[in-house]
Parts: sequence; structure tokens; C-alpha cells
Amino acid sequence: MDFRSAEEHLLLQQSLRDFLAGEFPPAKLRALWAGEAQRGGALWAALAELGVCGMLIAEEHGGLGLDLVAAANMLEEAGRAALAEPLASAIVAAPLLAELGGALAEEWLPQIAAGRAVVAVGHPLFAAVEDADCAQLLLLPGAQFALHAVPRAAAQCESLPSSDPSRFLAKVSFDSDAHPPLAEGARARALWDAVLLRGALTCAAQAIGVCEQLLQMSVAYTSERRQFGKPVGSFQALKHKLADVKLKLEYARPLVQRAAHSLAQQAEHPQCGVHISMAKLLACEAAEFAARQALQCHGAIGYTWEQDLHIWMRRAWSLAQSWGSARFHLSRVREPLLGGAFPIGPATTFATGETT
Amino acid sequence: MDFRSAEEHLLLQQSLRDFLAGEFPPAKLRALWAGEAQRGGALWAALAELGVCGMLIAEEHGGLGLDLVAAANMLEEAGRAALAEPLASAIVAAPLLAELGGALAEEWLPQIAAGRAVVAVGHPLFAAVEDADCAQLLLLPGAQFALHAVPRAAAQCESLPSSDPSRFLAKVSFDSDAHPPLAEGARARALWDAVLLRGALTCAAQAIGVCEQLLQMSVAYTSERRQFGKPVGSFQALKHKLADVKLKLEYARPLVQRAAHSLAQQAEHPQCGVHISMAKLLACEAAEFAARQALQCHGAIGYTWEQDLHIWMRRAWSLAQSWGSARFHLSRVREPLLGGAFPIGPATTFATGETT
Amino acid sequence: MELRYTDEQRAFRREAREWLEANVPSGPLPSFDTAEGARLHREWEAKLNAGGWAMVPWPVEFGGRGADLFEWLIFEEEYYRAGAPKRINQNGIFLLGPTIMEFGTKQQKARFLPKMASSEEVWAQGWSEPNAGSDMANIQATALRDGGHYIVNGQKTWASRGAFADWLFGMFRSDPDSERHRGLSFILVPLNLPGITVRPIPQLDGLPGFAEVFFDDVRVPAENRLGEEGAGWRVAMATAGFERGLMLRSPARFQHTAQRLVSLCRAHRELVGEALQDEVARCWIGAEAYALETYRTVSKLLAGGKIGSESSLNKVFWSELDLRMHELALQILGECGPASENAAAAEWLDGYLFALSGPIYAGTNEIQRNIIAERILGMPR
Amino acid sequence: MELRYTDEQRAFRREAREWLEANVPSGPLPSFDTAEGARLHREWEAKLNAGGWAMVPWPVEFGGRGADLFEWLIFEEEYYRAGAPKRINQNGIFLLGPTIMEFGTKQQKARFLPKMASSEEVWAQGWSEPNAGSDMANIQATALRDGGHYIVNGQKTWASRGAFADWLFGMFRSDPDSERHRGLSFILVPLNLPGITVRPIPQLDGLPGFAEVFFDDVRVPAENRLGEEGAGWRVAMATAGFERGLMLRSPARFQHTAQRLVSLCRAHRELVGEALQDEVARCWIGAEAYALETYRTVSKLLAGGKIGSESSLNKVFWSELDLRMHELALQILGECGPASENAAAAEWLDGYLFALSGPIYAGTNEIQRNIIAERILGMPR
Repeated sequence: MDFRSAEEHLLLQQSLRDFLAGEFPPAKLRALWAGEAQRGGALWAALAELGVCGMLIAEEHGGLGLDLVAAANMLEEAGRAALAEPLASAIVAAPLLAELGGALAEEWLPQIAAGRAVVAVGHPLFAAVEDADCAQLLLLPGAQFALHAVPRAAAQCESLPSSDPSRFLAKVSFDSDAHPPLAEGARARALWDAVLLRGALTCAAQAIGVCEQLLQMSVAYTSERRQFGKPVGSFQALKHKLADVKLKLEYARPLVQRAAHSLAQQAEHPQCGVHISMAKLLACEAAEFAARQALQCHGAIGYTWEQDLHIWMRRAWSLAQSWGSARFHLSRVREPLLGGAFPIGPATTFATGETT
Repeated sequence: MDFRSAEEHLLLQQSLRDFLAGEFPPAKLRALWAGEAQRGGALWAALAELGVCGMLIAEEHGGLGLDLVAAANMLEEAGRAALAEPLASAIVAAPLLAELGGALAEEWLPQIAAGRAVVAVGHPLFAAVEDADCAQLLLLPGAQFALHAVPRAAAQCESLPSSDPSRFLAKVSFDSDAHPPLAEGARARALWDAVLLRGALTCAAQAIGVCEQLLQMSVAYTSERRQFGKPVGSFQALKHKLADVKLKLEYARPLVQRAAHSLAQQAEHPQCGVHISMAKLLACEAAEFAARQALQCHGAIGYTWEQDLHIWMRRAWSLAQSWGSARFHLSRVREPLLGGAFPIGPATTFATGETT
Repeated sequence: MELRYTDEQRAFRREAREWLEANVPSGPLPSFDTAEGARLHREWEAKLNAGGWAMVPWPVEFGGRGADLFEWLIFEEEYYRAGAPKRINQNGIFLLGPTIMEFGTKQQKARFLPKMASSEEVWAQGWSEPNAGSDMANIQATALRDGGHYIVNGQKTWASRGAFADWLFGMFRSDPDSERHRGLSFILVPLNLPGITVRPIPQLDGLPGFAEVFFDDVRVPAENRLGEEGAGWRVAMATAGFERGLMLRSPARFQHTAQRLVSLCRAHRELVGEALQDEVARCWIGAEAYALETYRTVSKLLAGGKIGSESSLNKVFWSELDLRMHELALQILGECGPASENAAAAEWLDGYLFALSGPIYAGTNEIQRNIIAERILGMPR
Repeated sequence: MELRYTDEQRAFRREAREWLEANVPSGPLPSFDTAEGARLHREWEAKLNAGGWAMVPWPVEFGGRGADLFEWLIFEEEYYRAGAPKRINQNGIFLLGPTIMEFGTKQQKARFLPKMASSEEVWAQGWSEPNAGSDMANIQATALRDGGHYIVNGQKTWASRGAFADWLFGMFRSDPDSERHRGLSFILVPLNLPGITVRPIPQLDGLPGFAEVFFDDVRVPAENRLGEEGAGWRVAMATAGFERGLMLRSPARFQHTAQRLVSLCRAHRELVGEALQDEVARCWIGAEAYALETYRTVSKLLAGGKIGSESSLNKVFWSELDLRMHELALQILGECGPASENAAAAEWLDGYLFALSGPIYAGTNEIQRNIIAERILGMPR
């Protein structure tokens, strides 16, 4: 029993953090918003260089061969930096391609790892597909939950508005006769289930980073901004608001780490789906709460387009609605919990059969 | 259009307030808890003297002939003083007896007005009957919503525990063959509907008084109690807690007044039931919230049996559960609201047909 | 207590309803924080004024129709019911207008109020400076007397409507040796004077809803001072009271939002679940409570009462209710799939961004809660 | 990251489970705040001690079994799973015990710890005085040195377990000219000394859960001082840290409550509605989060890390979670008709009254939020 992140994962995380702090300042994001830059360019190539794009991909395909526990650490940094590159899609796509195997995996996994291709993944429960704009391949649901691989050029993408201009959402259609399914029936459903869990985890992990960033910006601003002759951060009302953010953050974090761990070792964890939903719910709520409090702590300045705060506020809103809303994930906890689907109470947290 | 309480009602309210402040200090309530005094005694007689027991009863039967708008003002004072006398039962019973009419009304209304009798009223939706312990007559539901009048001596009362030792709740059974129904079918249902609305209104109006009292005690204590060299009430965290109590109180109050007005003029107000449920919900929640904040503002001293604070905390908890829980009343708003049962939006608040 | 309208009040409502139904533009106007939107909103205000509906509670001589506060509430209900445009000149008609009624000279009333009612002159407010936000007394901009003029220097910020307005009102330090609340004067400044630079500030929605305004030796005629020299704080406190007060935040806006929220929830009831439905019902109750409390307040005012610090209760209540309603709407829409599939989504998102400013402007809700605790409840400072 | 127990940990759990299943009294004991309950709880503690389970993480020589913190968590899980009695000597074993381990002399450890583990000596805490609640440094009670003794005078209040305890620990002012945090000494006082008067204080539930303790020229041997003379504040801060810390508030208690809440909700699911069900699910998630965070903390501690102000996060989290769970239980029971019809109702109401004290004692949650903001986040004082 050891609930600490592995030393080497923390080092990787720190190096990504340093890299993004240097290479992805808010000015670059704003250039992207303004259409003056594109995703999947130099920054994406540099991330591939660091191994980030292929972190879940086996070494034989040019990846780092890490697991989702490590990926969660890395995604935290994507959230902290408000990264707009298609990293979450790489995390969602890679294990799906590996599971599908064959020529498709042989062709695309090395390209993802090398930062030369983006593979976007849809889901039968949700109409929006993220990153379809810059993808070369789309893995999409068809009729009866069938799974299709469709080259981007063969799909019609209708861009959808997003509360976060850094996240590109589209409604995608394609001709299913021209692209027969790669998986159908029970197998396809199992694949989609796994996609949902990974998608939700990417949101949860990013939300932790977003929440930390919002908190840090708010502490810094309220420590510096003076009114009535003292820093506004010395007023108890603002202290308690940010203390509450810290509380939500610190109790969401272990849920996310545990969810990543359970999903990485799914065979041992029948409650993996519940773990993911708990993590998604609380991490995204922590980030949304942080956004609300951060704006109130900043006052009017936070309400301007020029201040960077709203970059993370928008990310928080957008992550909360992606890969299942709060209501969706809460119901995925509530129903099995109240249905008695698994044992609860003291001594059950890590129990997977061995003590009963 | 005039949303002010009538001058003469405010005078009556003030005189009741002064009377209770003088005659019903917490020591008297504690004597009652300790079994050293009984309800329905000298205090009840003195209240009858003031006209309070018979305020809804017609003058021909010895009452004041007031309406529920005035009664709501008076019940606020019952809450403020944590009165333990069966005043709410008198408010619930009197219009029911008047509606039933005949010999029953002729016999009991004058006795209620004179403070010589207590009539307790049950309800088919709730198992507990309040004030059965000191009543002489019980108006009770039987099979199929039938309404029975049962002398106290002919009923079996099993006392129920209450979070508030000042409120006496019992489960009551009786022999329905020996006491044939006074009303049945649609008429009985209509009577029970009206009883429910009056019962809920008595709780809402009392809750306003309870909330005010808790707020006032908290302001007084935090202004006096010093820590760190200053009154604890000068700390923003406690200021904001009590400001929030004030907010809930001030926006619950007009709901209660409007509910009383609608019920008093039921013929004009098809949404009377919705008005009552809104008022019950928000007034009782304001009082419960006040109880929670008051305890936190008092700290350990409020946690003792000897301090009087818990007298009102218990009343707040108990009123919230009487005549329908929060969930019960919220659903009675939600269902017609979302079902489109009445017009909403600007210009509809007081509209009862005349502007459409 | 009499909760029925009089015959006169019902007649007034009918008249307003008929005029609005005949005149309100079909479909929404572009935001008044765009050049085109500002033009169209000014056109609408001119029409409203021509009909005599621009500012119904004002005296007829100033462009009103001498209505009382109940009629004002009724008018607002009808205005929102008709889906009429937002009021581009709200800084003028709701904040400065009542202040001029209270503190202005006869000449000032005649000069400013009619053109305010007609929105021929649109007003920006100049409350804040970079170091005077919640701490309004920390004003640094100066207006130093020079014969018949004030020489104005300094900077105002978060001047709402600053980008497209004609005039600005604000407090300036007229006694350079003064501190805090003393030595301030309340001055009305035409924004076309030499030495003024307006830098629009884009808001969260990307539109320039407010501006920074820089003053560099700007000469303003002394007759543009409202109230006594050095007594600006008292004037501004009255204006701030109006900002939190009844006229600007009549209940109809929130009842209208609550109605839209209920409709949205009804339309997606099966997707939404009981917990969200409960929250929607609570919002509608909140909007009703706000309306009832306002009618109660107006009843007291018409009987000769005053409102003071109670306006802080209003401000906290409506701003948090408004935010909650928009949050819920976005949650409901989130259950319905991607935003583009619902035409209402963009409107609710815009509304949410606007609602987020509610707990900040007109004195943050933290400041308002201090006021509630100290001035209404009497807790120690 | 390895979220599986070792074979040794599993063996430890089995051993604890078997012993507890064989020895835990069937049915609940009366409250330890009654004379009869106190006697029965002492009996239970003696049995626990005889089995070697009284304080598993303590060294064997002091009555423990030298377990590590993971084993402590496992023991606690099994303890709550078995429905074993509350710990009457929690002020001793969870607060004073670890303090003596850290600050005590060899003699003090040998003298106090074994009898603490066995609950032969039950401890009351003497944190507060009438004017030193949240403001713990405002202590007035004195302990003045007189040769080999301290002469103790003054008053302590809210001394939990004071009514039935044998000993009390607390801070006293040993330098009469000192102020605030200086000049205090941490002293252990037998409650049977001449000059001591204990006045039990009934709590909300009517039982004397705490007491006022009056000291009138009480002679306490100087060897009963823990730590240096005048250094009592540092000792007390360590104790207060333990009070908010890991040992006293291991997750099992809250997981046990969450489990009971879920069972209650399941049993009445049709009456309860989705909104309440959602809240119940959130509580269970909260209890899980608290457990996971504790395992994370223990992992860090066993690898040589320290916890400091983070214990303030724990304190706020568990106290508000605990209160919320009891509120929800009472709401669910409220849907099920009068209390007597449900055997669990009285237990939940008692639990609610107890939970209400959570946000107050061991430093109010307002103080804890200040600590989080200032010491963890680094916000200005």
C-alpha cells in the first residue's frame, strides 16, 4: 500500500510543467484564438519530442509505455497551462487503437507518438467530437454502437460553439457504407465503455490543474491588490472563499489518482466506472467552484477580456460539460450505490475481494 | 394595492409580543419541560383574555373575528417567544369547526375562544397529531379520508418523541364505529386540504418569529463576546453568516404574508396551495439556517443545555418537519409549476384573471 | 393589506401593454455594446420617449408621465413581458436621473433630464479608478477650480457604456489636500471635450461594455458640478443607493428570466431529473419572493417610508438569484447535447457572462454583506 | 503507486477482525457521559487492553503493539466495522498520549502511558477558559511555582469528559507577568486533589459531556509539567495538531456513518426522491475522498514526510461531512413519518446533536479556514 506518485512520474510531470510554462504562455493561446496560429504545429511536435503525445503508446510503437496513473499527472499540467493541443484525444485514442490492433494500430500509433497525426474519438452518448478539426483519423460510433474508423477527409464536420474557444468541438457525420465497422455488438460496446472512462478521466485530471491555477492566480492577486489600505486577501471573506477552493481541490485530487489507478488495472477493479465518475464529478466541480470564486476575488479586472483569468474559467466550464455532465456522472454513482451493487463501509475502500 | 399590515393588526401583534416577553420567559418553558407546569393553564387563560385563542372565531362565538393575515402576525410572536401553548391548534381547528357548523361549532368555538378547551386536529397525510395531550376534542381522519370528531377520553394516544420537547406529538387511534364521520368523500377531502394549508401556514408564520429571535440572540452574543481583543461579531466570517440569515428571513417574510392573504381569500386565489407551500418551505428553511448559524456564532456556550439558544433551535427543526417536510412542499410547487398549471412571468404575481 | 390592483392601475397596465405590443421591435436588437446596437437602441429609446414611456415615474416636464412607483412596477412588468430591448441609458435614467432630481438645480434639471429621458444624451458612469474599486473613497482624479471651470486630471476605469456614451458622471477630488470622503465633488463631464481619451475595455463576451477614461487638463464648466463643492461623497452615496435600489432592479427582469428558465426546464423535463427541477422551482420562488418584497417596499415608500441600507439586501438577493438561474439554464442545456442544437443556448451563455458581473459591480456582495451586518443588524465594525 | 495491501497488512486485518468479532459487546453501551456508561466503557477498554488492542500504534512497553499507521487505519476500519464502543479515553489516547510521546520524560511516559492505554486513568481536556475559547492564548488560570509544586488557581471550561475523568491536562500561566503565548506551562492535574471543584455541564442532549473545573490553591507536583516551564504553548500546539489530526479522525468513523446513511436511504428509496438520493451519494463520495486522502497522507508520513497545517483541511472536511450526513438522515427519516416508528431515529438525532459540535470544537472551522488561507495558501494576515 503506497498512495504516492512514482518518483519518475513526478519528474516527468515537472518537466512538462516547466516546458509549458516556458513555451505556452497565454499570449500563444490568444494567438490561437485569433486564428494567428494553428494547433498541431511546432508545439505539438515539441511535445512529441518530450514523449508526451505517445505516453500511453508501447515502446515498440515509439511511445513511452506509461500507464494512466502517469497520464493523469501529465494531464494535470495540460490543465494548469490551459494547453490547447489535442493531448486528451491522444490519451483517449491510443489504448483504443492498441485494443483494435492490426494494421490500423501499426499505422497510427507510431504517428501519434511522433506527433505527426491526431486521432479524434467520438462516443455514441455524446454528439460532440473534440479535435476533429486537426485530426487525420476519426474513430466514430455508427448505428447500433458499431465502431468505425473514418479518415478526416471522408467525414463532414460541423463546428459547434464552445464556451471555451480553446476546445474545438464538432458534430461529425460520415457514410457508414463506405467505412464498414471495425467492431460491433458486445465488443464495440465494451470499447465505447472504456473510451468513456478514459475521456472522463482526462477531464478530471485536467480539472485538477485548472483548479490549482485558478487558486494560485487568486491568491497572488488578492495578496497584491490593495483596498482600504490593505491587501484584499487579508479580508476574511476572501480568505474563506479560497480556503473552500483548497478544500475542494485537496479532496478531489486523491479521487482522481485512485480513478486513474483503477482504470489502469481494470481487471482488479469492478468499481472502476464508479471511481471514474466520482473523480470526474468532484474534480470538475472543484474547478467550476474555483472559477466562480476566482472571478469574485478579482473583481472587475477578472471580468475583462484582457486579463487571463477567463482562459481558465472557460476551461473549467468546458471540462465540466465534456464526457458527461455532473448529473450524468452523479447518476452513475448513485444508481449502483443505492442499488447495492458493491460493498461499502469501513474496510471496503481498497478491498477487491482479498479480505472477504 | 397595499402590502402593509393593517395598523390594528400591528398593534395587536405588539401587545402579544409585550405580553409574552413579560409572562413567558424561558424559565417558564423549562418548568414545562421539567413537568413542573402544564400547558393550557393560567397562561392559556390569559391569552384567551387577550383574544388570542379566538382570533379566527366569529364575534358571535366570543372571538375577535380576524382573518389569517392577522393570525400570521400573531403566530410570528408565538415563534419569537417559543410559546408552548396550543395556539397553532386553535388556528387550525377554528375554521374547520366553523365550516362543519351545527351543534359541534356552537359547542366548541366559544370554549376555544374562552380558553376553556383545546381542539386538536390530525390529518390523513401525517401520523402525528399535535396537542392531543391537552385537547378535549380531536378532529381526526378515518378510513377513506372521512372526518371524525372524537372526545379525547375516547381516543388512545401514544406519545411520539419530538426534537422539540415543547411540542407534544402523538399517534392517535379511536373506534370509528363509535364515532361516525362528520364528513366524507369530496367534502371531507376539501376540508382536509384546507386543514393542511392552515397547518402549514401556522408553521411558516412561527418560523419567521423563530428566525428573528435566533438572529437577534446571535447579534447580541457576537457583539458582546470578545476574543482576540475584540467582539467576535467584528469578524467578517460571522458578519456574513448573519447577513445571510437576514437575507433568508427578509425574503421569506413577504411569502408568508402573501400566503396568509391568499388563504384568507381563497376564492380569488387558485394558486393558494402553491403560495402556502412556497411560504412554508422558505420560512422553515430560514429558521433552520438561522439555527445552524446561531449555534456556530455562539460556539460551545450554545451547545449547553443551560443556554437558551437550543429552545429556538429545536423549534426550528420541529416546525420544519411539521405539516409537511421541505421535500413535500417543494414538490407541491414544482409539479404544478413545471406542469404549466398556472401562468408565470412578469405581470402574473397578483394577477387573478383581471388583466388577461 | 390589499393585494389587488386598483381600476386605475389596471387601466395603466392595459395602456402600456397595448403600446408596447404595437411598438416593440420584433426580434432582439444587437448588443448596445456594439456601434450598430448602440444606434438601434438609441432609436428605440427615441420611440419610447415619443410615446411618453421613456421614464414613466418622472414628471411630465422632464419627459415622464408622473406615474407612481406601483405604476412603475407595472410598466416594468409589461416592458419585460413584451420582450422590449435593454435600456442603453440605464446609467442616466436609473442612477444619475434620480440624483439630479434630488441634488440638481432647476437649470440642471431642465438641461439634463429631458435629453436623458430621450437618450439623446447617453451616460457612462465613472465610479471606479484603478485604486478605488470597493474602496470608493480612495479617489485620486482631481478637478481643481479655475475661475468658472474645473481642470480635470486623472483616470476613471470600468466606466460602463463608456465606449458609446456622450457624457460621464463621477467624483473628483476638488480639494487637493483632502483625504478619503472629504474634498470630493460630483461632476458631469461631456466626453467630447479636448483632453479626454476613451479606451474601450472588452468584457468577457468580447464586447466593450466598459472603458477606461483618461483626463488630461480637461476644462469642465463649473455649472456641471452636482451639489456643493466638496460634498460629492454625499451625492455619490445617493447615486449608489439608486444603483442598488428599486428603479434599476425592479423584479420584472428576474421574473422574466425565471419564466424562461421554467420553460426551458419544461421542454427538457425528462432529461433533467428531479434534483435540477427542484432547483428551477426554487429559482422561480426566489423571483416571486423578490417581487413580493418589492411590492412591500413600494407600499411603505408610498406611505411615506424611506429605504436606506435595505437596498443592500436587494442587491445581494437579485445578483445571486440571477447568477443561479443562468447556471441552471446552462446545466439543463448541457443535458440536451451540444449548444448549437438549441437556439436559446447562446443567449443563456451571454446572460451568464453578464450575470457573473452582478455580485461584483454596484459594490461587491462582500461589501453589501458588511453593510447588512453593520448597518441593518448593528454588528460591531 | 500501489493500492493493494501487503500480505502482512491483510494478516493484521484478519487478526483484528477475529478478535473484535469475538469480543465486541452485542448491542450499544449507554453513553459514556453517564455514570453507568462510563463504567461499562472502562470495562470495555480494559478488555481491549488485555487483548493488546487498546492503542495498536504505541510501543509494546506502553501498552501498544508497535503497529504502523497503515495498520492503525486498518484497525480503525475493523473497529467501526465491528460496531465497537466509542473510546471514552480519547482525550488521553489520541491527544495527550502522542504529546507525552513527543515531550514527556522517560519517567512521564512510563508513569502515564500504560494506564492511559488501559483507561485505568481517563483524561479530561482543559483547553478553554471562559475568555479563552477560539483565542487560546488568552489564558488566565495560573500555576505558580512553590518549591516542588505548582499552586494552581483559576477556571477551565468545556472540559470534555470532565464529569467522569480522573485527570485533566491543560495550559496554565506559570509566569504571572507574561502575556499571550508566553509564560504558559502545560500541566497534568489529578482531579482528586484538594481545592478542585468539578461542575458538570449538560450538553444539548442533556448529558454532562463537559464540565467546568475550578482550581483553588491546588498543589500539583512539579513533575506533572509536560515540557519546559514557560514552553506550554508549543506543547499545546502539538496537542491541538493531534486533535485535528490523523489518529483521532481516521476515516472509518465517517465511512461507517456514510454506510448507515446509504442503508437508510436504500430502505426508503421510494419515499425519498432523487434530490435527496443525490445528496446521499455525494456524502458517500465525501467519505471515500476523506479515506483516500488519509491513505495518501499516511503514505507520505511513512516515507518520512510531515503534516502540519494540512490537519486544518481535515478538520473542516470531516466536521462538515459528518454534519451533512446526519442532516440528511434526519431529512430521510422525516419523510418516513414520526420518529418512534423508526428505531434508528433516536440514534441519528443523538448523532446530529454530537455532529453539531464538530465545526466548533478543536478550533472553530472559521479559525481553521483562516489557517488554511494564511499558512497553507500564504494569504496575507
